[in-house]
Amino acid sequence: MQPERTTYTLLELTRSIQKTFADRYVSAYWIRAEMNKLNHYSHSGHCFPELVEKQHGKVVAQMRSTLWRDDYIRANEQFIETLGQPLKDGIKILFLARVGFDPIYGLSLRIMDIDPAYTLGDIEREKQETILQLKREGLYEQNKSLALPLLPKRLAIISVETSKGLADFLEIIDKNPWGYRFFYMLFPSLLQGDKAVDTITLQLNRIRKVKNHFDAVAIIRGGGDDIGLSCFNNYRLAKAIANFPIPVLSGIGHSTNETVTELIAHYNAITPTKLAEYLIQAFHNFSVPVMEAQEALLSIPSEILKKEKERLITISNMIGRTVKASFIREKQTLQNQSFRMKREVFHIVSRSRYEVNQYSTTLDVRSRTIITSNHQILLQTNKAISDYCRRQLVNTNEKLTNMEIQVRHLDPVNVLKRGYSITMQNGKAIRDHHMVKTGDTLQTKLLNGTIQSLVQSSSNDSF
Amino acid sequence: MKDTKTNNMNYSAAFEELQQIVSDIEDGEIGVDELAEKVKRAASLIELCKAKLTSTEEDVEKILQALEGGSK
Amino acid sequence: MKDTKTNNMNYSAAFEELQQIVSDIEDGEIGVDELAEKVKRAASLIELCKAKLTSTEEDVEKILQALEGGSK
Amino acid sequence: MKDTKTNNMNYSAAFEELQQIVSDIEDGEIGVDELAEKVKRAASLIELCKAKLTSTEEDVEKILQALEGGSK
Amino acid sequence: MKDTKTNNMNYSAAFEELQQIVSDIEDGEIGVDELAEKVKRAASLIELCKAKLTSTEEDVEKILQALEGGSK
Amino acid sequence: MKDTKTNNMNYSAAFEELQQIVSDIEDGEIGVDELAEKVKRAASLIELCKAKLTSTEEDVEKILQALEGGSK
Amino acid sequence: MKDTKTNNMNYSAAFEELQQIVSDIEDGEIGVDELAEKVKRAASLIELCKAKLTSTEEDVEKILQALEGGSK
Repeated sequence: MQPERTTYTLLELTRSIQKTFADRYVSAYWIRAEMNKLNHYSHSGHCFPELVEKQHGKVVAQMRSTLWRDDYIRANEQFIETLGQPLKDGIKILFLARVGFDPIYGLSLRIMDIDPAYTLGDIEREKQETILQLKREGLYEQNKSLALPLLPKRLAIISVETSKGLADFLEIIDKNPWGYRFFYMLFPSLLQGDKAVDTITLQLNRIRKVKNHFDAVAIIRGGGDDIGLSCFNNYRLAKAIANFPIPVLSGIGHSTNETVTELIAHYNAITPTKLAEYLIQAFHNFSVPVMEAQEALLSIPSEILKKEKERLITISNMIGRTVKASFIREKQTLQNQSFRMKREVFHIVSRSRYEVNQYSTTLDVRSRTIITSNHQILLQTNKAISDYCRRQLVNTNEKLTNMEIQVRHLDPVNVLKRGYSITMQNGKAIRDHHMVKTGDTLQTKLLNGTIQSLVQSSSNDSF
Repeated sequence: MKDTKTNNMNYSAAFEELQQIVSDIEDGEIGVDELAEKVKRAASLIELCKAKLTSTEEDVEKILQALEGGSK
Repeated sequence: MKDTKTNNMNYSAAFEELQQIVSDIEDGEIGVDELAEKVKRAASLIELCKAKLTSTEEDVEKILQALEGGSK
Repeated sequence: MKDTKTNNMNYSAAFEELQQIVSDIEDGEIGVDELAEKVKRAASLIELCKAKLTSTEEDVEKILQALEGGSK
Repeated sequence: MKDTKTNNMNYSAAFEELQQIVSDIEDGEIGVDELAEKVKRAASLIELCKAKLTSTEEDVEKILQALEGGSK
Repeated sequence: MKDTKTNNMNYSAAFEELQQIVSDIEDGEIGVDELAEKVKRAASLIELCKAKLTSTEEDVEKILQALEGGSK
Repeated sequence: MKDTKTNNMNYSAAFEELQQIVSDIEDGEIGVDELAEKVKRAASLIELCKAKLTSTEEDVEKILQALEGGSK
C-alpha cells in the first residue's frame, strides 16, 4: 500500500527552491574566481562569464554567470582605467554577485561589479613571476649586457606601420639637423593584445636571421591608450627579447608601470620621441669628441711647434750665455792661479829672507857672546893665577917661619938661658942615674962656664 | 685624404685611436718627430668618423633577399 | 754648418744632445779644448732642429688645411 | 815668453801643469833656486792658456754669430 | 866680502851651510881660532842667499808684470 | 914679557896650557923655585889669548858691521 | 954666617935639609956637641930659604902687577 503522497508541481518546487535561495542568500556577496571565458556577445552586449575555481590544476568548482550589458561596460571601463587592459579571458577577478534561482534558467550568479584592483594585483603577480623566472634563468640582464655600438645607426623597427609613435620617431631621426644618417627597416607587428606576443616573437625571429645588418632592434609603440600592454609582461616574449643577440630598445608610450619587456630591454625610453632623441644623443656622443679632436688637432700641434721653437730659441741663447760664462770662469781661474802664484812666491821670498836675517842675527849675537865669554874666562884665569900664587907664597913663608921657631927651640943655648944645665960624663949627656956611680967625676955645663963635681949618690927621683 | 689603413677599420676603433692620439698630443707625449705623422693619422681618422656619421652602407634589398633566402 | 753626423738624427735625439751639451758646458764638464767643437756641434744640432721644426710645421699645416677644407 | 815645450800642448794639459806648479809652490815643495824657473814656466803656461781661450772664444763667437744670422 | 867658493853655490846649499855654521856656533862647537873665519863664511853665505832672493824676486816680478801687461 | 914659544901658538892651545898652569898652581904642585917661571909663562899665555881674542873681535865686528850695513 | 955649601942650593933642597935637621934633633939622635953645629946649619938654611922666597915674591909680584895692570 502506498502512503498518501504529497506531490508538487515543478513550478511549486522551483518556486520553493527560489524562495529557499531568496531566504538563504539575501544579500550580494564578494566572490573570488577565475574567469575562464568572458563570453561577450557583441550583439546584445551581455556577457556570460564562465567561472571556475582550480586546485592543483583541477577544476573543483564551476558556475555560469551573467554580466549585463551596462554592468559590463562600467566594469570594463574601470578595468581599462586601472589595469590598462579590458576584461578578458583567463583573468582572476573579485566580483560582487547575487545568487539567484530562476524557475526557468535555474541557478545563476549575477555579476553586479568587478573590482579591478584584485585583478591588477594578480597581473602584477604574474609580472613578478615572469621577472623572477627570467632572473632564475639568468636572462634578466642578458640584453642589457650586450654592447650597443657607438653609433646605433642600423635599426630593425618593430612597430605598426601607421602608428603615430613610429611617425614621431622617424621624424626625429630622419630630419635631424646634424645630417646624421640612420638606416632602418620596419618589421610590422601587433603591439597590443593577446596576439602581440606571437607576432613580435615572429618578427624577432626574422630579424635574428639578418642580425648582422642591424645594430639594434627598436620596439616602437605610440602613446595614447594603455590598453593591451600586458602582453609585454608575457614570459615568452620577455624571454625572446632577453635572449635576443643584438640590443633591443623600447619606446612604448604609456602611463602605467614599466612592463617586463621594458625592464629587460637594453634601453627603455618612455616614448618613441625619447628613444629617437636617445639615438641622436648617441650620435652626438660620437660626433662631439670627433669635432673636438678636430679642433684640438687644429690648435694643439701648432702650439706644440711654437713651444718647441721657443724652447729651441731658449736653448740656443743659453749656449751663447753658457759659453761666455764658461770663458769668464776660465779666465778667472787662470787669473786666480796667477794671483796665487804671485802671492805665494813673494811669501816664500819674504819668509826665506826672514830666515836668513834670523840666522844673521843669531850669528851676530852668538859670535859676540863667544868673544865676551872668552874675555871673561881670561880675566878669571888671570885673577885665579894671582890669587893662587900669592896664597902659595904666603903658605911657604908661614912654613919657613914655623921651621925657624922650631929650630930656635931646639938650640940648647936657649935651655941653659932658663937655668937648666947639662950634666955630662966624658962628654956624654947623662939621662939616667944608673949611668953614674958614686965617685964618678961629672962635668956640668952652664950658660956661662963649666963645673967639675964628684958623685956622692944617685936615685931615681924624677920631676 | 682617405688612408688605406682606415678603409676597413671599424669606426669605433678609429674613434678610440683618434681619442688616444688627441690625448697624447694634448699630454705632450708626442714629439716633433712623430707629430706630422700623428696629425696625418688623426686627420684621416676624423674623416672616417665623420663619414660614418653621415653615411650608411646598408641595402634593404640585400636584407630582404637574405630574409627570403633564410626563410626557405 | 751642417754636420754629416746629424743627417739621420731625429729631432728629439738632436734636442736631447743639445741639452746635454748645454748642461755639460754649464757644469764645466767641457774643457776649453773641446769647447769650440761642442759649440759647433750644438750649432749644427740647432740647425737640424730648426729644419725639422719647419718641415713638420709645413706638413702639419698642409694636413690641417685639407682637414678644414674637407670639413666645410 | 813663449816656451817651445808648450807649442803642442792643449789647454787642459797646460792648465793641469799650471795647477801642479801653483800647488807645488803653495805646498812649499819648490825651493828658492827653482822658483824663478817655475814661475817662468807657469807664466808661459798661462800665456798658452790665454791664447787658447782667446782663439776658442773667437771660434765660438763666429759659430754663434753664424747661428744667429741664420736664424733671422 | 864675496867668497869665490860661493860663486856657483845655489840657495839651498848656501842656506844649509849657513844653518850648519850658525848651529855650530850656537852649540859652542866653534872656538875662537875658527870664529872669525866661520863668521866670514856665514856672512858671505847670507850675502849670497839675500842676493839670490832679491834676484828671484825681481825675476818673478818681471815675469808676472810681463804676464799681466800682456793680458791687458 | 913676550915669549918666543908662544909665537905660533893658537888660542885654544894657549888657553889649554894656561888652564893647566892654573890648575897646577891651585893644587900647589909648583914649588917656589918654578913659581916665578910658571907665572911668567901664564902671563904670556894670557897676553897671547887676549891678543887673539881682540883681533878676532875686531875681525868679527868688521864682518858683522859690513853685513848689517849691506842688509840695510 | 953664610955657608959656602948653601951657595948653589935651591929652595926646595934647602927646605928639605932643614926638615931633616929638625927631625934629627927632635929624635935626640944628635949629641950635644953636634947640636950646636946642626943648629948653626939650620940657621943658615933658613937664611937661604928666606932669601929665595923673598926674591921669588918680588919677581911674582912684579909679573902679577904687570898682568893685572895690563888687563885693566
